[in-house]
Amino acid sequence: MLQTARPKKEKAPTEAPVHEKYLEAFRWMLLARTFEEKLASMYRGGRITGGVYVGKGQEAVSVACGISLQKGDVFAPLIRDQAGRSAFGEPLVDVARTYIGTRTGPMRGRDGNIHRGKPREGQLAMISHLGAMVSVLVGSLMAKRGRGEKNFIGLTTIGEGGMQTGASHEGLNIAAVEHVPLVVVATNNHYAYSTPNDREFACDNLVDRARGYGFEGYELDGTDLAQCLDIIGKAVKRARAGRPPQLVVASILRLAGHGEHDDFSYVPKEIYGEPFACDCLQRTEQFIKEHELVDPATLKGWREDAARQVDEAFAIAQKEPLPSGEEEDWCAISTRNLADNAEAAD
Amino acid sequence: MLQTARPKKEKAPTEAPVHEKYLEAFRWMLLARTFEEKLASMYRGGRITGGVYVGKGQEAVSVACGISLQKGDVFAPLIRDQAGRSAFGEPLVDVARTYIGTRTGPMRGRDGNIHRGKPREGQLAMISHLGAMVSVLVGSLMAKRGRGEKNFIGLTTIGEGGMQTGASHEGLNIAAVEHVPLVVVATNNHYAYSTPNDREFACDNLVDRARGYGFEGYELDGTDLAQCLDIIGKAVKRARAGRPPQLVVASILRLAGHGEHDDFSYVPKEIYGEPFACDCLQRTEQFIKEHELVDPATLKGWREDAARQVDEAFAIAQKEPLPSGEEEDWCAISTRNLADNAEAAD
Amino acid sequence: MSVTYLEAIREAQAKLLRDDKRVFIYGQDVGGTFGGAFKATKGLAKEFPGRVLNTPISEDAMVGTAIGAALEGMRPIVEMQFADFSSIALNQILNNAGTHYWRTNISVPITIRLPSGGTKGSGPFHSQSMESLYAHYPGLIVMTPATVEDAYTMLIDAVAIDDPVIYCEHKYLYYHLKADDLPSEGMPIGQARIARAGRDLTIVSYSAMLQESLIAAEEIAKEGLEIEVVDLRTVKPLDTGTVLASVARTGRLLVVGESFPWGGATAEVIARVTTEGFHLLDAAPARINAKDTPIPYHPNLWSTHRPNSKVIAAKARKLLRE
Amino acid sequence: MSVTYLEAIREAQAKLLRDDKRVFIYGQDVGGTFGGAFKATKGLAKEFPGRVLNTPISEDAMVGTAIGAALEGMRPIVEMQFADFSSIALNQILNNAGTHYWRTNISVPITIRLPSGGTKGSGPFHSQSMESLYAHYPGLIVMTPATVEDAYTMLIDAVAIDDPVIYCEHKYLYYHLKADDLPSEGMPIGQARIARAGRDLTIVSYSAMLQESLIAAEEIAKEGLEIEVVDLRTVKPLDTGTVLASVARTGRLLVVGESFPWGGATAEVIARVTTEGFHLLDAAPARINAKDTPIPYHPNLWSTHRPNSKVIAAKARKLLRE
Ligand SMILES: Cc1ncc(C[n+]2csc(CCOP(=O)(O)OP(=O)(O)O)c2C)c(N)n1
Ligand SMILES: Cc1ncc(C[n+]2csc(CCOP(=O)(O)OP(=O)(O)O)c2C)c(N)n1
Ligand SMILES: [Mg+2]
Ligand SMILES: [Mg+2]
Repeated sequence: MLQTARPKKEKAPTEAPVHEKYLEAFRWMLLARTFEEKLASMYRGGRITGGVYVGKGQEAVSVACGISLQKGDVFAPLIRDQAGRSAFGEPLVDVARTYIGTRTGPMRGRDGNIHRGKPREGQLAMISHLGAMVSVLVGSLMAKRGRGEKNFIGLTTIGEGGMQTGASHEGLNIAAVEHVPLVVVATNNHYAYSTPNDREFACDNLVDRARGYGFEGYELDGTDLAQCLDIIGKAVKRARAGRPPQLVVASILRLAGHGEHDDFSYVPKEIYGEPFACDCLQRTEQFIKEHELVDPATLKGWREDAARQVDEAFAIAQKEPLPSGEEEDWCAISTRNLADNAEAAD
Repeated sequence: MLQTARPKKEKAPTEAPVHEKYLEAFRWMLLARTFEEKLASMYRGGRITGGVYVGKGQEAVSVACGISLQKGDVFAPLIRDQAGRSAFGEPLVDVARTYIGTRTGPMRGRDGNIHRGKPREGQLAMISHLGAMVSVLVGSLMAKRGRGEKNFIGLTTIGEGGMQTGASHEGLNIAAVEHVPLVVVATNNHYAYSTPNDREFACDNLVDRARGYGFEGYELDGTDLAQCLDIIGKAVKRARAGRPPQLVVASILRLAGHGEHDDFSYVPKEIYGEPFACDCLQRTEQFIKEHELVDPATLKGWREDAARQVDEAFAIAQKEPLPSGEEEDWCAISTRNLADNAEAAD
Repeated sequence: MSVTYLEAIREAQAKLLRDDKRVFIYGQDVGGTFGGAFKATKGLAKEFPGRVLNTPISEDAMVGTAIGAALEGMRPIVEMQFADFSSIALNQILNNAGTHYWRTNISVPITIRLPSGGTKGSGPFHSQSMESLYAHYPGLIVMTPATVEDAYTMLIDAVAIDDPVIYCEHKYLYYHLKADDLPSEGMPIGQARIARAGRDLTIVSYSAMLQESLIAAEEIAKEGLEIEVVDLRTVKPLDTGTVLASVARTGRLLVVGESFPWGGATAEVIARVTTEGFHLLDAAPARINAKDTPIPYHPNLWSTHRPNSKVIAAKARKLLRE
Repeated sequence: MSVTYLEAIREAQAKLLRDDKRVFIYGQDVGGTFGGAFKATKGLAKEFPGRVLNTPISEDAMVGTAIGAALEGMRPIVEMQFADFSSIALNQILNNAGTHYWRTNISVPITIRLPSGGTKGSGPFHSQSMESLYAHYPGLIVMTPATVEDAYTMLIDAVAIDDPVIYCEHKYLYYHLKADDLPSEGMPIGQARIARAGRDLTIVSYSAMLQESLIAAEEIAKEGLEIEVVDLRTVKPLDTGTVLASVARTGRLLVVGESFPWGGATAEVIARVTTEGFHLLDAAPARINAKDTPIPYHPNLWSTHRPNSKVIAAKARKLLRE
């Protein structure tokens, strides 16, 4: 199963000065991790219906996405993007609302967990079918360009598994044809659910796909926050400057189950010795400590602050009303007078 | 519109000794061209129902596909593959039968024109949806390998337009994952129907896709029969030898309309000056003449023979019975006792 | 002057592009000097530069792109080259466009044009009628215009509607159907039309089968029986009220569609009439569909596969005797 | 000993792999030590090396590959991770597998397993019932087993059949439904089953809704009225004969399905009964479907969206009074 692990590379020493957003990014990562730990524990306690999907190990990549964006940009996140969603401005309480399914959340109990967004605020709401959001994002960018908006970009994330869908192919290709300011951040976390890389694709390196689409392609070590911020940040800048679409391929290991129902016992022990298996959050924290970027008390404060924010989010959401079948508006279209009524007989 | 034409390359002088199958290939090309000219004239005379799709300009690439295959191989041809289909063993009369729609043809009037095949003889019957046949071929190859067959390969053709479909992506990727002995011959004839390359894809060179799938990739000048035979022949050999799937990208110009209904007036005059616009059949004939590979009388004889074969094919097909709605067996499944009957009331 | 069904579709798009800068057309071969496989966008790329765009052969991405543009305020019209190829975009249509409003409260105003239905020699993959697939899933409006006038006004309406519209235009009607000129206004969307008044039997139909039904009705009129023909216009929403009112007048119901027999529009109409208006019926309802096989290439087969005025008249006569 | 609906599916596959070397299983996460998102293939990869294969996330190619293998004599079983994702493979299923026999005279013996239907908290994209899409198109057999025994024997039958089979297994029944043991033989495919005899009303249903219908029937039995419940087993072919015979006994018809309301299985059953057995009915037929919106995530909404025994009983009571 390990045959597709990349040949071990020496970890490139981070020589560059610390990225200006390094600490801010760390705090978002911490927040996401704290939130998702709470979520997972609620799931185990039977307090969340449906699935819980966390981004453990993927926070550095994800936060670098969210933090590199600005107002006016469009973000199409996927399964493991809590850190990036938060950094791009999604209130934590909306996540809690969506998992609990309150009427007050952006999905109003109609959809749940990771299937959420606020398209009017540049946060597209993913559907499950992997790859489908790439072309949607392309269309948003075309429209913004068409009405003369300037300086915006779009960023979407995808897993190495999702890259094998036809939809992602069509989306990437059409992005290049339309030359939209797009960044695609693909994270190879070495598994699609239980399926290891060798049953997902057979190329040496997914970044080689970039060239075949007319994208510019870059690789990065997704356990290294500095690299994530640097390389994703630069890709965003290049897209903003009008260069062709950008593909960034990050390598990490998914450090949790596919969802919280999954014990990921199919992941062989040895893989945890690989460099890509390192926990980005721990690595970042260690770097902060080693380089004394902040003092221990501040770090402790951040941790407490994250915990407080998480508790608050759930406390608010839990008090809010749940949807009710009787009061629900069962109409799938906005043009209400055109609603079809197949069972008017009642 | 010409912006995607490749930078002009010096035509590589054909130094190598003439390929052993060069003349045989030429005869198939001639046969295909002759057949399709007849077909087109019948179409213009209103004697063919539906569409007529010819491979004018694409015969060298196509014949090299068909001629490189052997019994036991599987061929999944597409729109412009008359030359290759014939070379692989499709009787011309079956083509005539299919275009006329006789009850005797492989499709028995149920399907027509290019949508034909005899899967039991290794000739898959394409559906229209471009890209769909790639994975079908992969499955056939897996099954053959699974039951211990040896020394077979599969070859499928596709246009540069068809390569942008999600189905072709999924098919190419799964081929590499399953490591089947597959050759994919993609012909960039610079148009998908009326759409020029610049609205189809944005990469520099479609052969760059090979690497992203873990294929081996090669390019060729599709107007040069020698190169076609050489490069496609070698790709077939490599696949047969167990190497990864092979992608060959040929460059030509489609020298007819998309179908015979299409006057292709959208093709700008200037493009005919490009090297890839050269007529492969003329070029081959000229080469034969220049190098005196056969004498003029033989050439003339071949031409007459081709005309005779074509006339015969149509003469036979035209005498054969057409299907009839009343006698037709309107059952879409082979398990007849499980046929559904929604309108039994009659 | 006379205008065909196809010209009406072109004119509607020209008007839409002229009147509404949010509109653009996205599809294979719609642009350039070509103007689409059926010329439904002929000349529009030149008249409206940058707003009639050729796409790669990527139906999924074409619809995805349209959805994204619609979310940003545009009104895209996607042309499928043939309805049959929309199978590739089905996921985007059903699961993305169709669910978006209900999930997020933000509607997706896209129009997807499906050149639909059988024509001579077109075979299994260039002849399909897919309205029943799209109507089955929630969140979509499915239009099936049967006249030149409706082809025109309904396409304009489709683009104005804030929700995703599947606009099934019938290729057989493209040239066969002509009108004197184009109306400035049509009937409201969601209302069926009494295409022919009668008292002895109601035929409910839509798209090309409406025309066959009308021919059958005229035929039978010679025999002294008057068939009322209802044109559904949209199969979703389906105007049960108009259908029931007609059946109340005639007591007899025949439903005719060109798509496959299992489920679909004809079954739906019968289910509605029998569940909601059972006592209006004096005889068993009946339906006619295409056959339950792929659509054949050869005209000898196709003419049997596809319902036509003769078959409709025969079935109507039978029903009228019951 | 007791065996669940899910175990029956696993056991059927184990038996198939054991008895027939042409069989292999192809799908996302079906292999390795994992054995599928629902564990329907648990342990099989180990027991049958090289015959239970994980695939990339490529539903179109999964089905395409299966078609190709079937043409070369194999009997592939494709597992979709959820029925909802089969939308990506719909083109291969309808246009390639579904047309192949009719076009070429060579059948395509593939079985596609669709984990279908709603469960708590699964939301719009992990809850769909897609039988009506597949049954609408020609060339496919669509199975909808409602019992543990049928889950077992019908899957074995599916693989034996020379034509493409869409096998809709209901996720709600996976653990909820248990049997004492597995039968060595089942009813023939294509025949509906009288799941409960009665005389006052016929309920026609299938899959998870059969179980809800049976509960409703028991409920109403307490009130002294006996409902006959018909389990369709396959929605295509649809056993009109058994349904008509039941309606002939009861004079009343209620059809219950979990898919969306427009078109689909319930409309088809009503259309058949009313066109072919109009005079058997003493009252208007009725149907119950899910609502015409995406399937909601929150249980409060889902329990209203999905038909259940209470709603069925209420409708049945109403029908019985008519
Ligand atoms: C088209 C499609 N098929 C199947 C699934 C079911 N599914 C959900 S997540 C997942 C694995 C995704 O793997 P990857 O893209 O690598 O992302 P990761 O979970 O590793 O972050 C699968 C198979 C899906 N969502 N969409
Ligand atoms: C999925 C799909 N969409 C649309 C079509 C309609 N169509 C048939 S051929 C064609 C152009 C094909 O171009 P290319 O693949 O380059 O092949 P060429 O005709 O140039 O040989 C199109 C768009 C189709 N067959 N399949
Ligand atoms: Mg992954
Ligand atoms: Mg081409």
